[in-house]
Amino acid sequence: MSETKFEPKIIAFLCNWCTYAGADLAGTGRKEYQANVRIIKLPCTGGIDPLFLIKAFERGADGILVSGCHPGDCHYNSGNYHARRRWNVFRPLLEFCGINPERIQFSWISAAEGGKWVETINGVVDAVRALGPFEGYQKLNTMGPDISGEAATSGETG
Amino acid sequence: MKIKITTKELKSDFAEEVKKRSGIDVKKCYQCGKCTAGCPVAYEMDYMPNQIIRFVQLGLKHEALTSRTIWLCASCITCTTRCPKEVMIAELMDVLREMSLEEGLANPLEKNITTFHEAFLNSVKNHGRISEIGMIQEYKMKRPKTVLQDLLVGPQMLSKGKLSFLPHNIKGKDAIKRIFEKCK
Amino acid sequence: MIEELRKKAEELLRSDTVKVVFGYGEGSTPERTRPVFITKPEDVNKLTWNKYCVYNLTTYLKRQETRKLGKPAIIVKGCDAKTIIVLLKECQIKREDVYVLGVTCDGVGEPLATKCKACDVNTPRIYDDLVGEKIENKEIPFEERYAELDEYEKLSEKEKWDFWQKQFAKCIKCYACSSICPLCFCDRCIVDKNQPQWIDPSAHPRGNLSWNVTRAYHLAGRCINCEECQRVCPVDIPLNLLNKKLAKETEKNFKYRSGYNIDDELAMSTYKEEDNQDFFK
Amino acid sequence: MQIEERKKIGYYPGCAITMGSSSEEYGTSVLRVSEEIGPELEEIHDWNCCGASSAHATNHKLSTALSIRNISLAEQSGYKEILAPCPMCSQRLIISQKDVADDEELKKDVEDAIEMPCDGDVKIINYLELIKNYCMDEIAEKKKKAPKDLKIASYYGCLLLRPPKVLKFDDPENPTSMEEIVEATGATSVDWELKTNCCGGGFTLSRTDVVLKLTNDILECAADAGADAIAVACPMCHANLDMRQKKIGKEYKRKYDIPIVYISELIGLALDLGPISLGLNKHFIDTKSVVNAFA
Amino acid sequence: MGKKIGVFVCHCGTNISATVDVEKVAEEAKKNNPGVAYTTTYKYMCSDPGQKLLRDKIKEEGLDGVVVAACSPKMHEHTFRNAAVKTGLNPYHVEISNLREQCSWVHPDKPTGTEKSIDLVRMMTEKTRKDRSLTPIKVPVTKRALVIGGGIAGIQAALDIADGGHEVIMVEREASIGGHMAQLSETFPTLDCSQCIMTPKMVELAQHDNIKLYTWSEIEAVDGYIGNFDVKIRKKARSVDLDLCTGCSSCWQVCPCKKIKSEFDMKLGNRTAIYIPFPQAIPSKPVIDRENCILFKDSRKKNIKPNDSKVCRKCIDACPIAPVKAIDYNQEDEIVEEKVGAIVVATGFKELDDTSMYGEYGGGKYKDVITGLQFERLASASGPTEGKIERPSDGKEPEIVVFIQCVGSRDPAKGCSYCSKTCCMYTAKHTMLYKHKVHDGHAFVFYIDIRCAGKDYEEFSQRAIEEEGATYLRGRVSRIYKKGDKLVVLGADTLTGSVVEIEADMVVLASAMKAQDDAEKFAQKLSIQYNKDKFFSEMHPKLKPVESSSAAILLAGTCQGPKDIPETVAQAGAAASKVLALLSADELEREPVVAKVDRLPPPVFSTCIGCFYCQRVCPYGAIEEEDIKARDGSVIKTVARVNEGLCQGCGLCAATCRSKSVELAGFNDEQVYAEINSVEFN
Repeated sequence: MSETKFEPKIIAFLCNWCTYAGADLAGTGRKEYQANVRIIKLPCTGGIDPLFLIKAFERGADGILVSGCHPGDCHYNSGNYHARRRWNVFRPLLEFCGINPERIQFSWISAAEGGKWVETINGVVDAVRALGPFEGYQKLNTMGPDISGEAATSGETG
Repeated sequence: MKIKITTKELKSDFAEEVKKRSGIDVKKCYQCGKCTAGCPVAYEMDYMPNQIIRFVQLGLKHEALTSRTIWLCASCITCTTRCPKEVMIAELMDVLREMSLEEGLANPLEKNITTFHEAFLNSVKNHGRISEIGMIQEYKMKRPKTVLQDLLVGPQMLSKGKLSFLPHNIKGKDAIKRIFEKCK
Repeated sequence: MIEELRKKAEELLRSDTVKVVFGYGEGSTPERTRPVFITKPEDVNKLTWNKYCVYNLTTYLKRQETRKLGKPAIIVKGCDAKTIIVLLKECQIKREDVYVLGVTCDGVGEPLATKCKACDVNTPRIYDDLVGEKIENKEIPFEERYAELDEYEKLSEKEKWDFWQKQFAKCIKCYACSSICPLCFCDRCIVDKNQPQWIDPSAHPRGNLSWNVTRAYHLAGRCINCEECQRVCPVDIPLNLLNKKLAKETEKNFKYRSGYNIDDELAMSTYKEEDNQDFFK
Repeated sequence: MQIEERKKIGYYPGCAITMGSSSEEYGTSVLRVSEEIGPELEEIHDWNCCGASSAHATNHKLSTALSIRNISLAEQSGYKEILAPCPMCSQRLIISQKDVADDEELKKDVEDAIEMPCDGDVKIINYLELIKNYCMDEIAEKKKKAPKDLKIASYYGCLLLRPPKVLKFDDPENPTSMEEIVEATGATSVDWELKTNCCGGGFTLSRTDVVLKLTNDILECAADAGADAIAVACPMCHANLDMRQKKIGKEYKRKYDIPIVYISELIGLALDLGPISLGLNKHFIDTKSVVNAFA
Repeated sequence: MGKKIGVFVCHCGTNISATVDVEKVAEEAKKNNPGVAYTTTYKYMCSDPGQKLLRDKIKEEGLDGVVVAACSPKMHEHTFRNAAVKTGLNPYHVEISNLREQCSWVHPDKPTGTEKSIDLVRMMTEKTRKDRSLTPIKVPVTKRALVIGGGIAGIQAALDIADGGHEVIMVEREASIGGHMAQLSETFPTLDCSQCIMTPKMVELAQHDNIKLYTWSEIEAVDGYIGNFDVKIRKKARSVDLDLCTGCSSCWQVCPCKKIKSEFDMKLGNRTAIYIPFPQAIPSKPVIDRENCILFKDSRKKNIKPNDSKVCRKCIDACPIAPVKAIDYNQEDEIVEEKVGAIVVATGFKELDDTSMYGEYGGGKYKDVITGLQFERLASASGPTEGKIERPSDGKEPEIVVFIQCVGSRDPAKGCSYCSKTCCMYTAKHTMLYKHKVHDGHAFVFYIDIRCAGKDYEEFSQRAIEEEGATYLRGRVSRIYKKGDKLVVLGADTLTGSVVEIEADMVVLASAMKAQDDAEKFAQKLSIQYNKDKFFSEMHPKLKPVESSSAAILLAGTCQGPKDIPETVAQAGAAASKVLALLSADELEREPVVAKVDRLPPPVFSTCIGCFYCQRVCPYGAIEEEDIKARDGSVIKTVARVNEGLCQGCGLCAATCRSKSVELAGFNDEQVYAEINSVEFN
């Protein structure tokens, strides 16, 4: 990551039917947005295991977006409802551990909402840019237990 | 401008009147504006040519007959030539001018033009042909403001023998007079 | 009460209703107890009951070696009994394959264990037979039950982060927490899955965060707050704070309390159309 | 073509190009040229003004009657064709002829007004038509001089071409007949854009401002196209472009010195007829450059 | 040993290459990535030579994994996978990097776009490395089709499918089929009578051996998947036994409730409580409107069984059928189940009811401000006025009628930005019908644009102006207010730049075509996508205009967007042909994107510990319990198993499984992990 200007790294987990198609629509509409996002397509947000998000942070993401069909519109009827439950507990857990909830956002974006995709992704990028790099997580060393508790002080918070 | 349409207003159908006189059916016009686009004088007009047609379509007689546009039309017939719906716009202007005069609605701002026409026709009426000097004299007398125009051109023409003082009178002078009478 | 326990145990073994009784036995010192597995009626005197019976015997329901002993009768406090409900819901035991010997309890541990501070299950909510004076279970308000969390929730983002980093940094990945947990019954824990290796097994801050967060999440809507994980943690990570936080969220968002009602749908296997979604854009 | 085959054609000069009128040189040159290469023209007896725009702009019946009178006179003299070199006249005559043909009532009124019948099918032709129909071979035969690179912009204006459905002469948007004649004289014709634009015609006195603007556009375009001179076949166009050229230059800050020559004059020069006899001395803008080109 | 992966970067003409340095992307894909054995770029990968290139290279270079960096996988994933199959490579080793829709088209800055592209390609390369061969799942086909909606679209589709030799179930929620077309008087641009061309089709449908018709019925639920749908249909209580009833009309002639506003006549006419919607109704057998029937009102009040109410029994008494009357007051809703292999959705549109939003036009306050459909009923010979143009308020023949176009269309402020497409034409038609019936009447039309894109359409609307003398005014109407018995219409004519005030006798609003009120709920029942206006979305705006987002569910008519009759019929025919194609096969292939629970050698057998969370979350009941038994037959453990036939591949189970013992083919753990792990953010 260049020291010159901080460009947030966003990983987005999208469902194939709604938001991914919405992002495509933004494309066909030539709607410009910030290029900081990397999209991972899954059939349904219901198929997103929180481990994916943890991995994304470990991998160096500064922010994460999870987006799928509006309630009721799930191609698989209830996938997004189950997902919603998951995030209802996972998000507070991360927050409790000192991870800024702005770094992990959720939205409903339908296949027809190219505009909303652009708004949302720009919103996430801007929010995370304001927070700065997720050094707290990125600086967690992989050198083994740090008895002195260095990790604590070294970890600027996200 | 405000157009008021009630059952009464609808009785007098301007468009019909125009059609009777000239055979021109303004209903055909779909207001594409090509006539205006190609009109060399449009820039000087108070209403665009297509608007004049619009007036007729909507029965706005007064607006049409008092416009300066009808007088500014140079009868170059570019409009008619290019009209996709074959509306004879230039010819329509003739009818409107005619009606405008009949109803005494000719726009005073274009008096130069109407006076010129008068002067021109008077000359024809009197001699059967145009006596340019006579016509110009009459015109300038009636439109004093224009006296100074072409001060140089006149004499030059004379010097080149392009203006003769004696009018060309034709033998059938009286026949012409009668034509004017009958065509009042 | 101890006598009553021993009597019941003896009956059960004699009548061959069960093949083994999971219970508490005298420890090396008075303030210690140890789990005992009584298979012969004549051994029932090894059973004891006192305020040092802190731990949750239900964890032995998942262990192969103890399973081998055949149908058990298991002595459960109100808190432990909640595990039984979850295990039943999660198809880990069949009701008829376990005899629940409930004991009423007004608190264990010296000093009193935190889990007892806001106890509303002095009398187990499920049992085949109850030993001890029936105690009317109190109604304890939501806030009070999770009061323990308040001071931590109040912390600033950075303070939270620093606090937990300090805690997780200590983790040596001994997995005592999961092996003791009666609800961590997977044959293969996710940390042991190496294709792909979602969680780094070696004990370093990054791996530790992933592990501890995942462990807690996997207990979301399931943990019944027996606090065994925290008790056995050799480096004293307050693991139960995480569990409790999740319990709080599940209750707040889904009106669900794990282990309280056998008829409730498991929180994380169902949904309601009106579930909270304030944080969705 | 043989002399004896030549037929007489009724000649309708109209007011503007008769001797002692503003555009007499047009008339002069037309007659001079036809003396050389025919066909024989015979002035219609006692013709009258067609009424021009002033009549049709204000009184349809009058304008028709005035025009038709001339046609009837021609009929009576037994002409099958009338040449009206002035496009205003030819246009008025043709339109009037059509109007009475289409409108029985109008026909009656007109006949009543002019006290003559009008039913013949005299054909009215403009000057370009005359040349193209009768004189191209002659020009080729009798051409004496070819100008060395004399670039001519052929300017038609309105009345020769419009309304096309009535006049039925050449392509209204991209006419070529005048160019063909220009080429026949040995001059080269330049390709330019405004050859069918309006010069303001009848407004020359009443709305000089308009005329100045329109003519400036035309001169500018021709000049930019590299024309040495502009050929015309219409007295009004000529008047507006020639007499007002200096004024236009002043008005629009551009110095023009473009001779405006009648197509008939060009032909004349090619036939080596004397410039004076063609009225080339009567122009406001000196025509020397053109004359010399033929030297 | 790692895979040999080929990366093919498409220029897409200049769609991609204009803002992405494709050459750089290609070479970066190779850089420090031993797995990538071959990279190239090509102008149009989807073109025939493009696909040939792909096939040739797979063979020449012996590639066993392919990444095509091109447009969205939704466009050409299929294309490229098919190309791969021809070389013998399993199609599921082909992945698409979305460089167009999600990069070149949205990031105009070339360096940025290029960097992102490099990342996107790497992500897919890594995923591909983990791709496994999958074989499509064969599923049987139920050779019957369901057509939802009995308007012209549904009727056409049903007839075409039935004529193709397959059984068709048609479900219509009204008492008769016919839909909106049956309400129209004449149709543009030919002015032939709607009834005359509609009724024969309705009869044909009713008599068709292959068509089973459910009227007064609604779709309750749709389960299953391509080739195998289970449909629950609610037959609403009609109170009339269709088998017994002969439609003799005795009942509705005696019905005392005669003042009920007829829906078919757009509330301009009346009907009885037991009624058939219109004379040519199919079936021409009545239904009892339980809301308005006094007997049912009474039974509700007294809260007794309808049949026990005694207030009015006129209809049943009049019913000549014996011994059992054809009328049954106690009839109740009935749920029937049907199995079908494909579904045509033809649920049509709803005319905007102006009352809701156009206060400035009276918002329904003025009797003589009517909608387009109401005018159709006025003009229709079978209508409440037998085709006489009379204004609703006082039956007076209107001398001046003002038609207002784009009411509810092209009006974003009123939440309706689209063009309803048919109004220009039907308004022109209305002016003609009016002038034909009221010769000295005057028709004024306020319009923004006149849109007549269709065969003979422009000529038609010009005819309205030139021959029928309708006066068109270019501008919207701002306000209508009452003045005596006149309606003063305040509009504009932008061509003259003037305000226009017309004292009209009647105003006709060309009201928009909107989606049905329950379109959203309905779409959710079928799990198909819909757009912001609640019109159902086609799979691809150009290349798949009749396919919905769900396999074997097709769209016909105005439920997909505003359309006129010819267009609707054409689309219905297209939908039918798709259905026929589907039903022509005995077996269909389904994407093998399904979940799988792991199986291991003893003593583990499977890492699944049978907590069955997966079973609880599965929307399709695709998870079964399997006992793993020892030789002696004793159960060692009970674990989960996925029924591939039922699994739709959402991955819910996989995400719910704590031990990750369930995986979703095509999106398995390693693939997703590889994708996440390969994100580098250059």
